[in-house]
Amino acid sequence: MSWNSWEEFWDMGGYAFFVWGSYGVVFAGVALELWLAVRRRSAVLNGLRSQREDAYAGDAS
Amino acid sequence: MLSVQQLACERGRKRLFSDLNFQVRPGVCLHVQGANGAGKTSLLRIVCGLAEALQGEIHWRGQDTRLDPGAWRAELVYLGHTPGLKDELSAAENLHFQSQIDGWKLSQEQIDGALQRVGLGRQQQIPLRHFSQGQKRRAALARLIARPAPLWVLDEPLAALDQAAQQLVAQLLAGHLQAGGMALITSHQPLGVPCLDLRLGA
Amino acid sequence: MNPHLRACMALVLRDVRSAARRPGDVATPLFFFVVVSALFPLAIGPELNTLRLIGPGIVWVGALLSSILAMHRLFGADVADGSLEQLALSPTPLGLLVAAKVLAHWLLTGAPLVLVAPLIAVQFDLSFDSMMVLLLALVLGTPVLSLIGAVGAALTLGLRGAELLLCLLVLPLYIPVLVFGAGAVQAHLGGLGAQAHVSVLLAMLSVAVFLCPWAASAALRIAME
Amino acid sequence: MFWLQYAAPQRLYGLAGRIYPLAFLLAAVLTAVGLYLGFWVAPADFQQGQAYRIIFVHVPASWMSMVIYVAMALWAWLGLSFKTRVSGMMTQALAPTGALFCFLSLWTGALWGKPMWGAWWVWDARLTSELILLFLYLGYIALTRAIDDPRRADRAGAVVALVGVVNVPIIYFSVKWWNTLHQGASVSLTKSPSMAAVMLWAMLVMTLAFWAYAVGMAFYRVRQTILEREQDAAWVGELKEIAP
Repeated sequence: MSWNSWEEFWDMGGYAFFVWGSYGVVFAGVALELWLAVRRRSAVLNGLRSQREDAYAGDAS
Repeated sequence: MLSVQQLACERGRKRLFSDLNFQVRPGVCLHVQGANGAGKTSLLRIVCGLAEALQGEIHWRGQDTRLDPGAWRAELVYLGHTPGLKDELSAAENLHFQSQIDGWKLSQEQIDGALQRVGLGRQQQIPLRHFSQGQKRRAALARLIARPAPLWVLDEPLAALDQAAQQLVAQLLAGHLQAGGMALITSHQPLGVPCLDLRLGA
Repeated sequence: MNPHLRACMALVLRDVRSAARRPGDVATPLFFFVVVSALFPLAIGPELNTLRLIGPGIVWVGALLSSILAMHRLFGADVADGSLEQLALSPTPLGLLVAAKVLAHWLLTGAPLVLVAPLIAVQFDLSFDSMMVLLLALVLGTPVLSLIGAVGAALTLGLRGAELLLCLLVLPLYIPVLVFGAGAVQAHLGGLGAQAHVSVLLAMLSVAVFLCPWAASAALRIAME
Repeated sequence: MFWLQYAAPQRLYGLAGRIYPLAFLLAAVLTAVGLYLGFWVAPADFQQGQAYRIIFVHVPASWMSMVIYVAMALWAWLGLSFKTRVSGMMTQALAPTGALFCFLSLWTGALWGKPMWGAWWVWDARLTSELILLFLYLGYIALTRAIDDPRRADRAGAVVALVGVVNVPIIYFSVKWWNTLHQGASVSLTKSPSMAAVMLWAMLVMTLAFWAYAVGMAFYRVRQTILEREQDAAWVGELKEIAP
């Protein structure tokens, strides 16, 4: 174990800004990509659903 | 003989035609008809090799045209919606250039003769940008006279032509067919020669 | 003569001849090149020592930008009037015809640029022998720019915002030419000799001559469908 | 013959649906292990102090940005030579993740460079090549988005990916040459003299985690592309995902 306390861990030997700045942006980037992908999936599925309903409405008439 | 087998074509996500079969024998003109967007131009471009078919084969004299595309392209002459001529050059220069691109050698007399036949005998040295739309189409027709190719593939050859020029196309076509040539033509108007009909999207 | 070779020569002649009847098209990228290069001393200051240092780089960046500016016209006019379809239907392989078109395009844009470059070099107070190295590098490098640009021009044919897209696609690929082209003069100034840089440019040119027309013709067939 | 061609995207849709949850799970587990190794087990570097811990994301992101570009080029080559319909979709599904990793590599590189070199950005050969790689990704994405016809987008994109992959080594070589000529900084992040074995292990585990994430993301994304392109196909209408 290389840390004596949580403060020391968060401080990263004085490089907190650089280390957490890196990891923060990496996780933010990944989260953003995941969010965009999930949003696109629901948009595509909604589009297909409405297209299908239109098709059923067309059959009924 | 041109033989098209089980051709299918898709544009975007739309199926234009599928399982299309036809043959064109020497001396026969096939008149392709259909509504706008039925795939007439696509069919012509696929036959020439400008576009790829989704499915199917095109045979020329019993051989698949994709095996030797260069040799296949030497057998046909294609006129599309746009005449394929340079505005900066004169009709004679354009014709001369095209013959070289097509692998032919034309003499000055042949160029003269072809341009006279399409009624541009006196305007042959004028750059095409001074021409009207109809005159440009006439200049494009000169290729049909100057270059002997067994298959003509013409996309709306009668568009923008006056009565006299339309008759000229009919005469050229009749002569071509008489000599054992073949033609594949889209047109909304009657062509003025006996044709077989092919209707797309019916 | 071989009919393929004759077709290529006819194509070069046709493009040069039509451009000669529209001299404005040739002059615009050239004028752009001269104006852009003149902007840098104005932005940086007239200190000759600095200008001598940055001169080769600026001539090269100007050449890059002016080459890309002229690039979308390589196939644009031929698509509009339908002559590209006729080229694609020629019995001559499209790759050869594309190479001929690129040659004509270089004669109309690259070669004048090489001829004007000494004037710019004088503005940056380059010595006679570094100017000669610069010219040699430009003679070898600008055809590579035209060849790479042809692939981009074919890919972006007829698209919305094609010009900007072309820049985005092609400028990163220009970087090796820029590095060795501008580097040749700097190596010469630094006493290292420009021979290595010139050989690399020559190697790039010979690779590009074989690969680019082929890739551009594939891209053209895709774009025409 | 028809159904064979059409079955391929359908089969890929099902396969991708089974792979992506596993890949994401694997990515999460590996990230947890990697971060544990990197932050708790690995000691501080005696030269760079704690700042070196950035390499556990920086190096995997750089590697993956290159691996993904090569993977795209492979799919592109498959697509152009065998005309398979799914190749273009896979190429396009990979590109945004590759671009993201490229950007992350540059960002973390800058944050590592500031304390080490005293500058946010140095024109080091690796950083510069990475920047150019980002341009290549952006060019690919911009081109494929600008083309409406999916078939043309696939094939034009494939040409760009192949031209790019031929150029990446040339670009790297030329930038390296340029860099040595100008005697730029040549300090390397990964060449610390006493790289402890556990540091290497942490880096390796994080690389595998990024790899799994990229696989998961590509398969997740390709499913939507398949649905969009096949929306008129009968099998799409029968999916239980879109049941009302």
